[in-house]
Amino acid sequence: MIRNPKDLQRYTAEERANHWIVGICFILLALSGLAFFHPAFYPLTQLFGGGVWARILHPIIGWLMMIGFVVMYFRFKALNRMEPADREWLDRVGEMMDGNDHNMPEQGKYNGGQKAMFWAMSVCMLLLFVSGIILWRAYFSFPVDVVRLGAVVHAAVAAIMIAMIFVHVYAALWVRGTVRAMVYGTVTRAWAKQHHRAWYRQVTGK
Amino acid sequence: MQVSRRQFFKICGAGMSGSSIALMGFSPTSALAEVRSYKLAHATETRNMCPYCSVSCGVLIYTTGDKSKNAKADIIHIEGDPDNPVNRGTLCPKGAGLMDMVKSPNRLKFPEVREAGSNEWKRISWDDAINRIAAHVKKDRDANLIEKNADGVTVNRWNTTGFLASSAAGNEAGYLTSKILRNLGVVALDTQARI
Amino acid sequence: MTNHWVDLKNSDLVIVMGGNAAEAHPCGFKWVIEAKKDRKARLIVVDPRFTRSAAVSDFYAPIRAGSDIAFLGGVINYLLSKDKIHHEYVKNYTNAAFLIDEGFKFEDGLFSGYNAEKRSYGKDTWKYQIGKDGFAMVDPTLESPNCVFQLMKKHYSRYTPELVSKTTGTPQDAFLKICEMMAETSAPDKTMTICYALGWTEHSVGSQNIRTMALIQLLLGNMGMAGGGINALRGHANVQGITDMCLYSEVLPGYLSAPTDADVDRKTYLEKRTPKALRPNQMNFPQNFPKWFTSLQKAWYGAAATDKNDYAYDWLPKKDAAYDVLAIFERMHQGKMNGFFCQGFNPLASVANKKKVADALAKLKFLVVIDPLATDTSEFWKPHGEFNEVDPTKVATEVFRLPANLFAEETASFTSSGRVIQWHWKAADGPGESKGDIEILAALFLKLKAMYAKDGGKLPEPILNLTWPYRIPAKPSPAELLMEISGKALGDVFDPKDKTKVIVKAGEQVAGFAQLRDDGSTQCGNWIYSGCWSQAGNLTARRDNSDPSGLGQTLLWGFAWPANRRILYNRASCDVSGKPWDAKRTVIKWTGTAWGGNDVPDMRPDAAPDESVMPFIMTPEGVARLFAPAMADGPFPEHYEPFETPLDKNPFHPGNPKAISNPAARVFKGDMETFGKAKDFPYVATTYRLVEHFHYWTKHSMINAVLQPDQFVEISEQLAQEKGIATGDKVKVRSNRGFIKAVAVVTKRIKTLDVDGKKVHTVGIPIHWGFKGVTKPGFITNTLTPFVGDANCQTPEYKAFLVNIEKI
Amino acid sequence: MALQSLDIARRSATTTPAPGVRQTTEVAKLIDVSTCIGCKACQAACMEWNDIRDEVGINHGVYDNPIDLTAKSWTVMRFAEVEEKGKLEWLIRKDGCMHCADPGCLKACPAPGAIIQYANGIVDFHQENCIGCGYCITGCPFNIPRISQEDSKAYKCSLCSDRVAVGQAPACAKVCPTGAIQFGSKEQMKDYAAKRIVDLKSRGYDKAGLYDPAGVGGTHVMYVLHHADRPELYKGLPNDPSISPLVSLWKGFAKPLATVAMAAVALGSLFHYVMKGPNEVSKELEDELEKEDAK
Repeated sequence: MIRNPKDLQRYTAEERANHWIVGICFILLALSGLAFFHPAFYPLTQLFGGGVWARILHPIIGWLMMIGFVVMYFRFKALNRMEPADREWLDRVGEMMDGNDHNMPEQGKYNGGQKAMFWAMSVCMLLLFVSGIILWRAYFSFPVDVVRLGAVVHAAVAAIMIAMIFVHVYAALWVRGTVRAMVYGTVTRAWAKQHHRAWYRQVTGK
Repeated sequence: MQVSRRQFFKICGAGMSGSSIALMGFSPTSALAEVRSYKLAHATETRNMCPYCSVSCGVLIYTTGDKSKNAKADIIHIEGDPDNPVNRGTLCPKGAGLMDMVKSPNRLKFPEVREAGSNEWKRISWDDAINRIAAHVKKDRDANLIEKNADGVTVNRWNTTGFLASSAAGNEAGYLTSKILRNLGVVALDTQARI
Repeated sequence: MTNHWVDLKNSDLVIVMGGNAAEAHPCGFKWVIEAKKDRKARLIVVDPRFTRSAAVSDFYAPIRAGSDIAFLGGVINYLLSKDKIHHEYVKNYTNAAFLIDEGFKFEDGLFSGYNAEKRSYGKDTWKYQIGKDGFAMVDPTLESPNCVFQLMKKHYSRYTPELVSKTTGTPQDAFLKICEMMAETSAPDKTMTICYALGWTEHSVGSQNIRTMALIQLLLGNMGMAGGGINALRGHANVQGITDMCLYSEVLPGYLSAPTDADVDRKTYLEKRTPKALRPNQMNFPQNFPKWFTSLQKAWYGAAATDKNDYAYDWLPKKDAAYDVLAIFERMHQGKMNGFFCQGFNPLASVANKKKVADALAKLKFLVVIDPLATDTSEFWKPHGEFNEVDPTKVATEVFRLPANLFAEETASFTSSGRVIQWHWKAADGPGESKGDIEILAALFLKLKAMYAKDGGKLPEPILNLTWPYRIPAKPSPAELLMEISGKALGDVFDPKDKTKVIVKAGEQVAGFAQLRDDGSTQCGNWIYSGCWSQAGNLTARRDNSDPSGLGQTLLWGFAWPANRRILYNRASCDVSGKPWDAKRTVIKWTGTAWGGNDVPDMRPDAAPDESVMPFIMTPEGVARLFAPAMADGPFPEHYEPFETPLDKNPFHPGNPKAISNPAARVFKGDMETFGKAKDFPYVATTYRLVEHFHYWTKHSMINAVLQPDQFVEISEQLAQEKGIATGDKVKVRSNRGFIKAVAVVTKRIKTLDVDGKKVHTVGIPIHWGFKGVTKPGFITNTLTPFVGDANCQTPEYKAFLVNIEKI
Repeated sequence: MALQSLDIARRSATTTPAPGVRQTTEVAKLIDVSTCIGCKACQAACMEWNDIRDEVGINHGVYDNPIDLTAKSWTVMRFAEVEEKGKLEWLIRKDGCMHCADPGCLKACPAPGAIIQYANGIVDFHQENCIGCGYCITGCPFNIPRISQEDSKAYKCSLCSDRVAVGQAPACAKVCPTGAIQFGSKEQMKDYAAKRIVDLKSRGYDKAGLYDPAGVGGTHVMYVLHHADRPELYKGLPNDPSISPLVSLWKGFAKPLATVAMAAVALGSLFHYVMKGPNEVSKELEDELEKEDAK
């Protein structure tokens, strides 16, 4: 069902499914990971059937997320190439945050912030994956010093990642009309024209 | 108020965890710590001795049950006897592993025979075993016991059947073995003590 | 042990040689550690390998396996030439002053009287000069060239440090350092103890290895002292008790030498065994032999033994030849035996030359194995891959396997190496249908008795008349048997000094061997155990571990034979006047009226010092023998090479091929050919136990299998390099009798020795594996060992033979 | 009332303090390496008492067996042949949990109550609470805990807490034939060690000393070493062990810091929204587009 035939298609069904697989995995991983990270969060393991299940499931979900993310990475890699306009956008991100986006440079499908987020997440994902493997005692055995480093990296990167995801989610909520892009796949023309004018012009030809 | 770095982090930690709990409505499950219960609490203790080397360490054997009629005594643990003046409760790795000797999968449980030329054991009853062995013994003794030597001296020896005696049997079994064998006329008799 | 386990803590210097106490007797070895901790004692280890004992020693020296007499003879030479001996002790308590027959000689490696044909000595010249008074002649100045002291000095003067080092491979400085440390204990208040075991006995010169050390201990005055003595660390839990019960052909219970064809009647038999004192006033304790023997006969035949029938003397079998385990297997191998019983004994694994043993067993009509475990011997006929290659269809032996009980399933007494008899109680039933040894033997005997009663047969009398006073005939109780062993009065026993005074009433248990009689009024199954179950009850079950002397004597714990004495020859711990050599470690002392103190005196209690009753009461001369004619291979120990030696000569007698190896050791026909030569088998092998295992038992115990799972051999880094072997490699070790395969442990703890100008490598071979067990299956180590024994007691030479080794 | 039969000092992944009013004696096991003969009686007694049987392995060309600690071998002997200046020493060390006063395992453990430190100093694993993550291994400066292949739980020496709780010595200490393992109050053990060190110095071991590393707050399993200056000679006994700085970082201030940071981002977003309002598409644009459509 299309709400308004004139709305613009921003994400295909595959892209949306892909995103949500990664997203759900991430939420589960964050919940179970936090449980191991700080005793205050340990009761979160109950969501998974207890501590042992949380420990068993966490790396398996991690694999799923990693696979999902790799696909997503190749889907969106090209669109996230940094350009001079993006840098300018990033320089002026303060104005944006302030709610004043009138003077922001014209943006393509993704703005500088989104692109930066994309690359930061890619790096974090890679680090989480590698350090996660190191920590996965059920199947791997690494020298204890490597494991210790892995533990710190995994925890630190996970914390950064969780913070970034907060920002990512908040940004989607804050910028009204965004969430539907990942839900229905479409955005309004006005939304596109306001936030991603270059992309708007490209898809509408105007 | 002076706050050291360590204290600062503690405060941060406590503050954060407190706030997180409040935020999320969770509280840690209380963990009950209990040591493994003492397995000998009601076991029966029997004073015995290690059967290996001749330091002859005292051991305490712990069995299940309280010697009541229907409770079968089963050895669950063996450790050194602290009263024994020689070992004072200590044991070597052999003594410390005694339970696995008593419970070895290679313990014999019933009499068996391997017939001439056969490639297998056959279970037999104690009666069959004793009867067959006694028949062998009597036949050989009656055939080969030497009553007098070439000089006509009474010697009464039987040297075609031999016996190697255990050095792990008790004095009583050893004495009885000696008493029986000498009086059957056995001279081909030796013990582990030799080697 | 002349002393006992706990007494090791009273020592100032502990020698571990010819044994590895830490490995084989860790709990006894604790008392060595205590001596180190509390007395500042030092520990010396001399061994071909740097052992677990060496790991906690103060000084270690390597030695070539089979050269101990050379080493110890060198020590004797050091002590005598540097005059580091305990003069008073040597003069009074040994036969140093005794004059020896003028004809006694030692020339070119052989003592006088050697018969090469028979490989034995005639001992006509190995004797004391006897004076007109019938006593042995002595020279208290020790200066006569024919006194034992001078003969000994001359004999060992050849054992120079240079020759010792050349023969043993022990560096000279290490040897001299040990001499110096030992010599310090010649001070009257210093003691040295020796812990030895099968590292000395399992040689063709085994008995003489021990005697050499005994000579040193006598020269240093360490016998009878707390913290001194000669301590054989024995093998099995009750090997001492079974030895005491004399389950071997040479002797009857209590070491009463067994009758032979020459002992035509009881009178002849007793006369030969009842010696006369060789010096005035001596106790000459063996003069009581008839009392012990008669009491044994009464125990066995009861009313059927009377003075009319020589107490049934004829019923005892007379021995015509050697029947030690090697001789038995030799006879079996020759097809001269039909039946064989193995009671808790695994000869296939534990007797030398496995192939010969297996071939011998295959010639039997029947074999009965009585054991708690499925032993290798019981399956000698069964193929177990390369570990036991055999065709069962070709083995006609009928094999019975009877399940016996283990210690935990029996009430019994065991005698420790320290001669302490201790009672233990049954904890649980054995598995399945298993039975105790007593019950099994009783069942067999009662069956035979019934058959002889019904059908008759050859010589039924001893079977039908054997006393069997047990309440449940099929199950004689351990208590009944120990009471029989300890002895009781059959009629009233009177005080020899006052014939009207009854000291034991008829039917009562005797208090000790002093109450035994040769008139049939007492019975005693084993005189040395006499008193262990007196009227006071079962003394072996006593559990009062109080130790008022602090010496660890614990006289109220169990019962030590003889007479509850804990340190043998303890009279020698005092000077002639009865004052202890070291008052801080008083074992006994003369109190003015009697001997007393912290042990049961090894002396007539009222023998005042001025009566000159000497401490070694079991010899007719009352003193210890530096010169011992009873030995088969020489009154003084002499170094001979093992039968398989890496050398082509005896460095002590390079010119005499007859004196390379022990000239008096027995070698069976055909066995000489099975000895390997150094050119084919260049490496010295020695076999031994590991702490994690007990012989061939614990390979059946899971815990022990985990601790030491897999067969290995040990070699030096040098040999490993020469043969291209890395640690963990699989190797094949061959002797002239067979091979084994094992993992190589390459270690710094075995060193290549420099012997007589040659590099000699040692291959260490632990013994514990076989084809039955829960450990990884392995080869039987005794596949490799030679079938030759010690000249005196025929203990096989497991500790020094030749092998070759290669990587596979 | 908790079920504990020993008083608890600390438990893993628990931020509130354990009941700490009762004062019990601090216990310790002292391993006098200079009197150890490496007989493995301690290994046997450990297996027997704790009802664990490891695999029957193979010989690796050394005396060590099992070759390493496992979930079923809580203690192993480690043999080192050291030859210096022509003198050979066979240094044999019983390896196993050191029961640190500041246990890295407990610090790293995420499962509440899986690791308990009792007031007497014993650090014990409670497998029913263990989730099998292996963080204890990561946290341990001595490389001791092992995860079982069978149940994925971590195991190690419990210092026979069940025996100590009823007043007995641990199985290994009781069994030790040469008395190389002693057990008592920590104070007694230090006194005993001092005597042993005097004896060793008199035998030429000038560097003899006690191994009770301060880096982990001291341990409740201590060693008397003849070469206390070089613990690494004893098959790699750590010279100056402490909880790895990485582990301290990870389970130390990273924990609150990261939690604060994450919370800050979350709260920051909330306040941003509240203060700045949503970022909506401007009305002008919408109107503009509507006009276009109307054309």
